[in-house]
Amino acid sequence: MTDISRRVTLRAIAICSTAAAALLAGPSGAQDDKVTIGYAVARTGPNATGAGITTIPNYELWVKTVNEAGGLAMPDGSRKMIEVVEYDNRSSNEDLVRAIERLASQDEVDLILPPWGTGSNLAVAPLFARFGYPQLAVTAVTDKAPEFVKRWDRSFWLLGGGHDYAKGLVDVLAAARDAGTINDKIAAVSVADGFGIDLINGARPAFEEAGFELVYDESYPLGTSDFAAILSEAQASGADSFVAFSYPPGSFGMTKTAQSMGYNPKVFYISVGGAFPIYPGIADGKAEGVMAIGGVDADSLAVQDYFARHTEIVGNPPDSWASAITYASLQILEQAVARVGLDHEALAAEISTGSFDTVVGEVKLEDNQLRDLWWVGQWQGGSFRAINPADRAGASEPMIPKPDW
Amino acid sequence: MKLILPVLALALLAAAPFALSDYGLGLLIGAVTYTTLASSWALFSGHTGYISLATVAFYGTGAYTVAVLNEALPYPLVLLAAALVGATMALVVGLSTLRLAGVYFVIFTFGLAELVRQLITWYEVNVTGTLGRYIFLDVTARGIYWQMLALGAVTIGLTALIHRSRLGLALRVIGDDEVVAAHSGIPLARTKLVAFVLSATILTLAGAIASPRWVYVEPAIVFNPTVSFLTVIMALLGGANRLWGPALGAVPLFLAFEWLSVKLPDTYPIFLGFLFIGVVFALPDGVLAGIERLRQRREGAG
Amino acid sequence: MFRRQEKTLVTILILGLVLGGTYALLALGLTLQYGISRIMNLAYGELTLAAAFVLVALFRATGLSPIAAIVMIAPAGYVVGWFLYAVMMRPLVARSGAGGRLEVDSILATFGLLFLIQGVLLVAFGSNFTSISYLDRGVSVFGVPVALNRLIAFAICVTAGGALVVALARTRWGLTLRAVAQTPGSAPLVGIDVNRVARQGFALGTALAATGGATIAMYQTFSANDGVIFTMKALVIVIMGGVGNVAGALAAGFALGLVETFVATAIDPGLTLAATFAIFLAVLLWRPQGLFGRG
Amino acid sequence: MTLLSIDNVTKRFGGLTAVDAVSFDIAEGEIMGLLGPNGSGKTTLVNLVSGDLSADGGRITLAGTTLTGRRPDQIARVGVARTFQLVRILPSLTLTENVMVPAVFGAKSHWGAAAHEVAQAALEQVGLARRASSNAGELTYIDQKRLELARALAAEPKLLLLDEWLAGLNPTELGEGVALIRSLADSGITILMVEHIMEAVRALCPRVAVMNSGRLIADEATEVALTDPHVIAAYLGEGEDA
Repeated sequence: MTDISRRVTLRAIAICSTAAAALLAGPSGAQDDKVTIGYAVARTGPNATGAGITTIPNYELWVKTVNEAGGLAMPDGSRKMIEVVEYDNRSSNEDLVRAIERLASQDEVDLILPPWGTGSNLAVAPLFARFGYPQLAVTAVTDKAPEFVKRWDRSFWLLGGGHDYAKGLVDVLAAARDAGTINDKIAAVSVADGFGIDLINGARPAFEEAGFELVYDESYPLGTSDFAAILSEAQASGADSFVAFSYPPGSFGMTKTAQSMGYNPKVFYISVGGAFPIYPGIADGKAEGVMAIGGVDADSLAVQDYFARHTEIVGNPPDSWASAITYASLQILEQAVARVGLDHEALAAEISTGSFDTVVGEVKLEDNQLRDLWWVGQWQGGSFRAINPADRAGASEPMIPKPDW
Repeated sequence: MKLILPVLALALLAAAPFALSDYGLGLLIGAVTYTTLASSWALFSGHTGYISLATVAFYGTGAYTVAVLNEALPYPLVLLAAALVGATMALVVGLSTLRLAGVYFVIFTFGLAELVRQLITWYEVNVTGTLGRYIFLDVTARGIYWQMLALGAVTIGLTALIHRSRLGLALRVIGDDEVVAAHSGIPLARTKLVAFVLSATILTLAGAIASPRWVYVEPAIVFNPTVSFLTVIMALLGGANRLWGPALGAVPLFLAFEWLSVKLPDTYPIFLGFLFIGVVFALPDGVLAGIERLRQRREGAG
Repeated sequence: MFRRQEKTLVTILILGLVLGGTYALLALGLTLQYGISRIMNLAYGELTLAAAFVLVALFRATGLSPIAAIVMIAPAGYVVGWFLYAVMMRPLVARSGAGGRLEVDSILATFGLLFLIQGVLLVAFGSNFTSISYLDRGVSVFGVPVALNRLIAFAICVTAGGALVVALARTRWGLTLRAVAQTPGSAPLVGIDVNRVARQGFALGTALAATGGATIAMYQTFSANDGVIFTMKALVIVIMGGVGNVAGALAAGFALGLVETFVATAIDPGLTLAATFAIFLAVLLWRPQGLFGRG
Repeated sequence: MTLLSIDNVTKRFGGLTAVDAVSFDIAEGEIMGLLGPNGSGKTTLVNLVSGDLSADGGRITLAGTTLTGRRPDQIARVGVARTFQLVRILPSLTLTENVMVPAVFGAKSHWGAAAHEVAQAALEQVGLARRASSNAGELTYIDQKRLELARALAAEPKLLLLDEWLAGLNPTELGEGVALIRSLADSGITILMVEHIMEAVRALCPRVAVMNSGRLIADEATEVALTDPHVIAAYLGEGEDA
């Protein structure tokens, strides 16, 4: 290296380290009259869509609601206003991990809310555990929740596992088949990522056990935008039921393609996205009878009230699967804080053992998991209603066959 | 004398975690990771001018190797396996592609990253039947940092050695004119291949070292094309054909990213876009060359 | 697999061609930009998306028919491309000289542009999935049901692409463009203003990107994060067709549509993208000048 | 003793036969001109010798070593150096580095001080030693040509291929150039030079080979060749083809 370039290098290093020092001196710590709550969500990148529909609006809605009521109630009856520290994780786990470290060690926030997505929640779980924060993971569908609870005892998994949803769907279809409404052939497609694979792996044995024949069973890569070929194969397969373990772009694309090619299976099931408020618009107003993952008790007053407030404050209705659970998770947190305060250990213990009154009803976690969930829902009369578990209070009757598009 | 400063800096950096918060450490890990990526990228591309967008193909493969093997093998062997996988992959890719030049090479490497991702996805879905994999290793953030720091130091040291070696000269000649290089007795294919494999092995190792921080790994997470783009931008920003150029591009840019995403979470891509365009226009040969030019001009005027 | 062989073959052909039409249209613009203006435009997909969003916004706000909107969006794309070239690309071209410099610079600058446009789209339209319902009903083509909006998109592609091929082959203007594309160095010797032609090429490419984006908005769901997918597909096709080769891009676009449909139908939908890239890489290695290039 | 032997060499581009069954030998220490109108295949033949192109038929040997089928870098290490019709320098390297390259990667594989010495000597030979540490990109055209020659010399070649190295020089420079080449020939290097400037050919080459449309039409003493009716016809015909 020449002499000049060495001096240049040194100076540049000096400038950089000054900049780094300035950057490290972040905002000052929490004050006593406030509760700081941090989250690192995907504002940009591939996860932004999911976070923007299910996670971020609920965080904002909840903070606004709590602050309008005078703040977060404490065990002593006082109220503290919530101050939010928010970062964009750019849909990258590396950035997400750093942001959580920042929230915990730099900003020293009182509580941290989890990010959107299974992979994201797993990536931050060790950090939540290390810093001691309770993690109320909602948007993470995983069959390994019991294992994770053992590994990270302050983690809570509120959305069930792939097998649960797959079994729920098989229940619905088996009942219809037994009633003679549909034949015993099923055409299934799944998106090739952790979620789709989990669901199809859960569904295959369940279908077989219930006496169904999977006449079409293929996976497609994330990012597929053209479904004409797949649906045309499914249509030709002779199955009465079309099942897609899919993500929003795929769920929407398949709906539109099925409509335009006049593919009218008696059961049309899609996964993530089917319960989104924009779905009826995507389906050109013909969503009636479409089944999808999740669901809400549409007749419950609490749910209706939640939908109305969400619509009023966020500007659009919530999705009918994970949104209400997300909001419920925040209510769990709120009520636990009101009972035991901000001490993380006590808080985790309370969340684990207490019972809470939320928009989805009375909630009590089993083994740190929410098991009282809706597995299958269906668009009926303009709202997305839960149809399975059929024996749970609030379940609607499935409508099979689905009316033609 | 020349060695004292870098060694001192390295010692200081190695001791830094004891004085820093977890977030400070996280920042250091990010900065060191990107310094390593940009430096090892520049090891091949800096002098030859072959812009490779396959960074994430190797980086992700490293992470995936760890995800597959972390329960089967002891950690050092996992790293070794990752290095071997990376080197083998680079050898195969290099043998078949290094005769492509210019934009064809750029696009090929871009496509390669996608192909690797699709093939791994397909394999996992159809053969193993699981897609997401877990990395439960007892590696702390500090452990990751020290490993990455060591890898970064090795990369820069190796680059310094190469700059002074026949290989370095050969790479520079290839970057200027391959025809002249060949007619001067430089075996083009072998030279490029050696540098490419070296660079790719380091990239793969970097991915392997970084992966325990993610815990959960799936192709969509580890083969994120942004990593490839960022690496290129950082190396070029600092000056890809200089020893400290990639580091000097990676550190400020990484911090700028972090700062922007904190201060302007909604609009930061817009500012970032302006930043890139600004860099291309204002510092065409990288920061180091830009500062030198400025200095020369001032000395010329004074 | 072979019990419905004949029907399957027809299905693959029809669906593949319709899909390929969109691909071809997208690739045309990129091949013009790279072939004539020497700009490797990584922000191409974002420009495409911007047009798609504009179409949706127009459709929702005013109920304007998408076909009428395309007639407005295409020239708007031309103007945007013209300015982009004049303001951003021209200085890079001017300082690059003959070396490989411009390739690197254009990749970097358009990468910045990618972020910029994506950021603007995110701020303006959010990150939600967007789509409109327009002529969503099916039409039977040789017994294969195809969405009407896709057929229209196909028709637009064939018309725009065909007109461009004819114009390039038959007109003086086309001859000039081709001359610059093939030998940028010697074009000035025969009195061609390379800068002007390059600007036209870039603007025309942007207009095609806009048209492509607008047609995509007619039938596909998209979000502000999808740009890179479009760029990638277009790149693959451009390379397969031979850089700067308009007819090649059209042919490769259709070929890719057919291949994807064939793999998805007859082999495994999971391998569709892998097949795309494998073919693309094979073409690069075997015939870097493109399947339809000379030499 | 024969150094370079070109035996029945053929190169086709698509339907065009650029070099058509050409054969001739060059003796060690000889300086030979290669003439012919534009497009007659001279540069293609040089490219075949240096390995830039591979022959479709025939055999080229250097002192008994077969060159056909080898890569340019292998041929360079056997002892063939060349200049290019359109001058090619390494613009981002210094003059010394430019010239060092073949010394380092050529037959002798010099490194360190030895490589510097060879480079310095070559630069002195062409008169560029004063500017050894400046960047090659800053040189004027004639100096670039000098640099290219110095680079070829630093390879310490057995055979030097000059492809219109004298083209584009003014009369003074041409005189210097001719003297420079003569001094090289005197030092024992065998030279094959493609050249259009007859004055230089007359001054330097006792013997020339003449090509037209890919074929060898003459291989004889320079004075004889330049009055050969075939050769004259080939050159006159050029006006119609071009």
